[in-house]
Amino acid sequence: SEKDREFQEKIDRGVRIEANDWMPEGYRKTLIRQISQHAHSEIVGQLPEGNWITRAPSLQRKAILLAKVQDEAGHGLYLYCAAETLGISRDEMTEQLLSGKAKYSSIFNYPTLTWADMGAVGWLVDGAAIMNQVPLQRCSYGPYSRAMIRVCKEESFHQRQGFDVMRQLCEGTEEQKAMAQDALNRWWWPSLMMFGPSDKDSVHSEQSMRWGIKQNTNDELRQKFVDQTVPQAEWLGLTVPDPELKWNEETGCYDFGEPDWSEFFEVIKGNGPCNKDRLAARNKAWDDGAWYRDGLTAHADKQNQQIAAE
Amino acid sequence: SEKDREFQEKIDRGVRIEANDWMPEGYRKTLIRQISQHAHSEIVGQLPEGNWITRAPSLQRKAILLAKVQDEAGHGLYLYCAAETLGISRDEMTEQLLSGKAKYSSIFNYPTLTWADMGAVGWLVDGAAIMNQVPLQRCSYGPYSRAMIRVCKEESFHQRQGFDVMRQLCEGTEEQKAMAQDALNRWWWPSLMMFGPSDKDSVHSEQSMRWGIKQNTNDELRQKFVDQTVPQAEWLGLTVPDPELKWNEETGCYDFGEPDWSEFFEVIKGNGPCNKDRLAARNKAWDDGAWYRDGLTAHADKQNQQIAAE
Amino acid sequence: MDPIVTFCLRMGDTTLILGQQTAAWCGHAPVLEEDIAFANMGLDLIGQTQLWYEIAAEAEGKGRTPDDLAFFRTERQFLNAQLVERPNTDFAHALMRQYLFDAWHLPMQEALCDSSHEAIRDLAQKSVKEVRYHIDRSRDLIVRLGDGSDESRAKMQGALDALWPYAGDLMATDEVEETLAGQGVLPGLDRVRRAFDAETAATLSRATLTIPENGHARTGGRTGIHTETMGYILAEMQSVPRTFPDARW
Amino acid sequence: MDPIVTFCLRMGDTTLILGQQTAAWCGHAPVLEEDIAFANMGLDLIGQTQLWYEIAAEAEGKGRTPDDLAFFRTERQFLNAQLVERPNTDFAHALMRQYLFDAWHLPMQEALCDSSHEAIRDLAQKSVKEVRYHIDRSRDLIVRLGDGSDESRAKMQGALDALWPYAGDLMATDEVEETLAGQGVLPGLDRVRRAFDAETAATLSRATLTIPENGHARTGGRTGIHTETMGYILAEMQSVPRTFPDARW
Repeated sequence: SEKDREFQEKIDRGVRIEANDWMPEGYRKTLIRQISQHAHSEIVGQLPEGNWITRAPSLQRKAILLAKVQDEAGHGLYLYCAAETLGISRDEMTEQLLSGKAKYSSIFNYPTLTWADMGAVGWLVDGAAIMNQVPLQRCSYGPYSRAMIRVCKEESFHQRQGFDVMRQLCEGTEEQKAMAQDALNRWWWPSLMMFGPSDKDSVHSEQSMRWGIKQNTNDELRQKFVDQTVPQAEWLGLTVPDPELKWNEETGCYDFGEPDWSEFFEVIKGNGPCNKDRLAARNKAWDDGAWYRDGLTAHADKQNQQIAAE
Repeated sequence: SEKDREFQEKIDRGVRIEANDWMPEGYRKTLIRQISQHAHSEIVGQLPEGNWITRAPSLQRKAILLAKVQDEAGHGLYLYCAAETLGISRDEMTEQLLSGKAKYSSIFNYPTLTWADMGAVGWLVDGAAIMNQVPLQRCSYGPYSRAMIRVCKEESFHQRQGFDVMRQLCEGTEEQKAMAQDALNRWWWPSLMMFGPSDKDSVHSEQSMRWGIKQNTNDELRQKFVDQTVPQAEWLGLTVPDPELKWNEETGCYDFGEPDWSEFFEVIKGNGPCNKDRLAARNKAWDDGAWYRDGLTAHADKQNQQIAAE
Repeated sequence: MDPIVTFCLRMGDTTLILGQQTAAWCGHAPVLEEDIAFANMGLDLIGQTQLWYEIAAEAEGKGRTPDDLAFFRTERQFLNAQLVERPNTDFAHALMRQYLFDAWHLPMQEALCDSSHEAIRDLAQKSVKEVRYHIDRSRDLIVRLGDGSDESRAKMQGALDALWPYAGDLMATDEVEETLAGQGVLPGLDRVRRAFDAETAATLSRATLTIPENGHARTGGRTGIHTETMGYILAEMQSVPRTFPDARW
Repeated sequence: MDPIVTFCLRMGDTTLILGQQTAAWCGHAPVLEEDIAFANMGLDLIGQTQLWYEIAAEAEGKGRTPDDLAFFRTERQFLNAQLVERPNTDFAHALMRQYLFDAWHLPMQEALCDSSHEAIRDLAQKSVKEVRYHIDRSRDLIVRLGDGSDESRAKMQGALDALWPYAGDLMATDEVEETLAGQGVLPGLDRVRRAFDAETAATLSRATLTIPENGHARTGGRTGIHTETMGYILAEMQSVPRTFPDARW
């Protein structure tokens, strides 16, 4: 339609779309899906790292981890707000998460098994997330773009903290170094999968790129991540668990192996190591907290009635 | 009355009273109160020691402690059965415990704070319990007497195990020895209080002795406990935390200080360190288990209906 | 690592962690008889653990004691099946976890009664009676509570849904088991799985419970990959020896 | 022990254990805003702990670091008030525990702003703003949830009944506090108790909650006597450093 064409022209000229502007239903739906998934990922993402707050091995590390998990909750909050500008409520989104209808990043369905995972998650998972998120700062939808600018600033801080946990372990005892290597072994492939399947298998990519919601292909971002991370692993003295990994003089990039996509699709389907535990934890928090939310509502109602009566 | 006199003569001749024999209401009530309190003590007594099963520092100690707590539950079972012969049901007794109406031994309202408490509880608390219980093997009521014969055999085994935990600690590192001394310091006075207030302040003593339910005064038993325990403490190299403790050549017994009876009565009133936690734990177990008990009943009903229909 | 050591650790770690979880119910079970039964099962499991660790320690030959193995290894060194580390969410979970374990444990111990390894054979012959008693008890409860009230059925079905994916980890095998099977140390492994399938199909059907469709998806415990509950179990279990590493108890 | 060391450990242990308990709610609170608020309070409390431990370590002069104090002492050496170790039974308990703590913590920090001990005065002046923010938040929630629905009132009253007996342990004093009061290190201790009583009387009344009659019966934390929850908190908190005693993190 005419409106669609005008909309596309705006996008092409780099004009930001704002909440009250007209937009195609597909654009709105795509954004709601993507932003709410991203928000849910932040919420569920509290759990694997929250798992180590009470066991952080120094007061300083405990404080840093706590601040990080707090930031994640904060990101969830910005992102829910950004999604709400598109006409969906936080309660609706919460319901979709708790019922299992909405997705969140698959990476959070892996368990955090040792303290080194706090390093690996920060370094690799936040590293991959940033790779995905940096281009989203230029997303065509204004509220999302602005939320991402805040998010990215904090995420890159988190990634440096994660790397620092790894550095300390790698400079530590033999046991600590082994713990770091073990964490890299377990988190490497799931991190590569965070960019999604190869573009040829990706469902939404093409339209999203045309709409300025997506700026790079999954494979481009994955390559960039590998090229950035491998030298860091070398600096740490760790071995990336990929026998096919090799510097390619011609392309100026690393060649690397194919992740096990059957595992990826199993996790997406709900059969990852922690899918059930993650949803159970969020549902328990929500159900156990019903009295709290109802109590605050009851109090507010009383206050309103009193004001009305005066 | 004539019957009362005959009953008293039986007692005096040392004839055991059995469940179907005539007995005065006061005798029945006293026994129900005493046996059910004793049963409740075994049940609640699972908690302070149960608290260390998952943290026992060796496999052997873990097994011994687990066996001990299991024995306590078993004692609870015999004793509930003995009380049931007097015409009260286990459910009634359970209800009395859970509502706080029935008492149990005050000692179980003290917390177990270190592994050494597993030694001190076995050595002192079981030691005092045996002192109280050995005469009950000759109690005039047959079912109680027979239950106590079984109980006493196991308790003296527990006491030796507790002493062995202390011995190992006292032969161990400085920290272990300090842990043992600390446990003795905390458990000494509450153990002395287990014999109840001085006889002049004890409500039920006189009639119970006449009825052959009680054989010794509280003060006699307490003296016996002190005389037995002090040399054991010396053998261990530990100091009994009583500045007034002194060997008395004339009496051939130890003189010792007065326990803080105001603390005793506070604990009895429900203000001991763990009264609320103990009752809360038992109530939670009972409430959380309702579905289990109801489920078994429902299954039994189905089976009975099926049999009836055939 | 000598496959005998690995295998004995897989067995002993599994009985230890289940014993630990079982014992935590003492004083907190729905009826006094269950307090006693859970203590009793815990005792048997801890006893079996000591036997497995003795064989492991002996085969390893590094002078480690069973207590060293229990209290001074880290999570990634524990080789128990993930099933037994699943939390004591409620008593239905505890019963179902025990039943699924027993349904594997009995045919496993029966198979080991014919092991070519003397110490393992002795252990199995010694403990198989305990194990038979355990499954008789847990099978009976699964049936009565599954086919009980609506609430008890729902609870048992919920526990089955949660735990079934972990049951496969009990039967997971790799080159360790294959090597030992080849030596006759571990005879009749194929029969263990068939026995498990037959036992659970029959019992769960009598209990009017439905076996979930997603299968035995979760494995990894046998190579030291655990779930997030495991770290907390070890932190608690090992706390005293870790705090006083020079002490003897 | 130098009374300064004892006092700073009493303060730092109290903020550490509360911070630990508070932080455990991250990701598990009833609304996202509470996840954030509890993380934030936990952060402030951990930060204050570091400051208290620095003063304690310096006064002690044995070269121990704040991390040594947090991770390598045993339960009987921890001097926190018993209130803060009470369990995270539910969110009502967590809120009430926080409120009772805040109602003491604010007047305590205000008093310490006039301490004759420079480091303590600096600490108090630095953290009093955080503490004021905490009580504003927790007071508001106590009132809204106490005077909320029937269920929320019952939950808050239950939490108050359970926790009130432990509040006195915050204000328990012995010769340590008396010595420091005499030196002006700890000025206006009498005012702290009055402020606590006035704050709680006013707020709990607005919240339509009833203060239990049995008073502040439970004390002992300040001399290392704890409740049975404490051992589990420490086992978890100290597990990694205890497992790898030679490591730096």
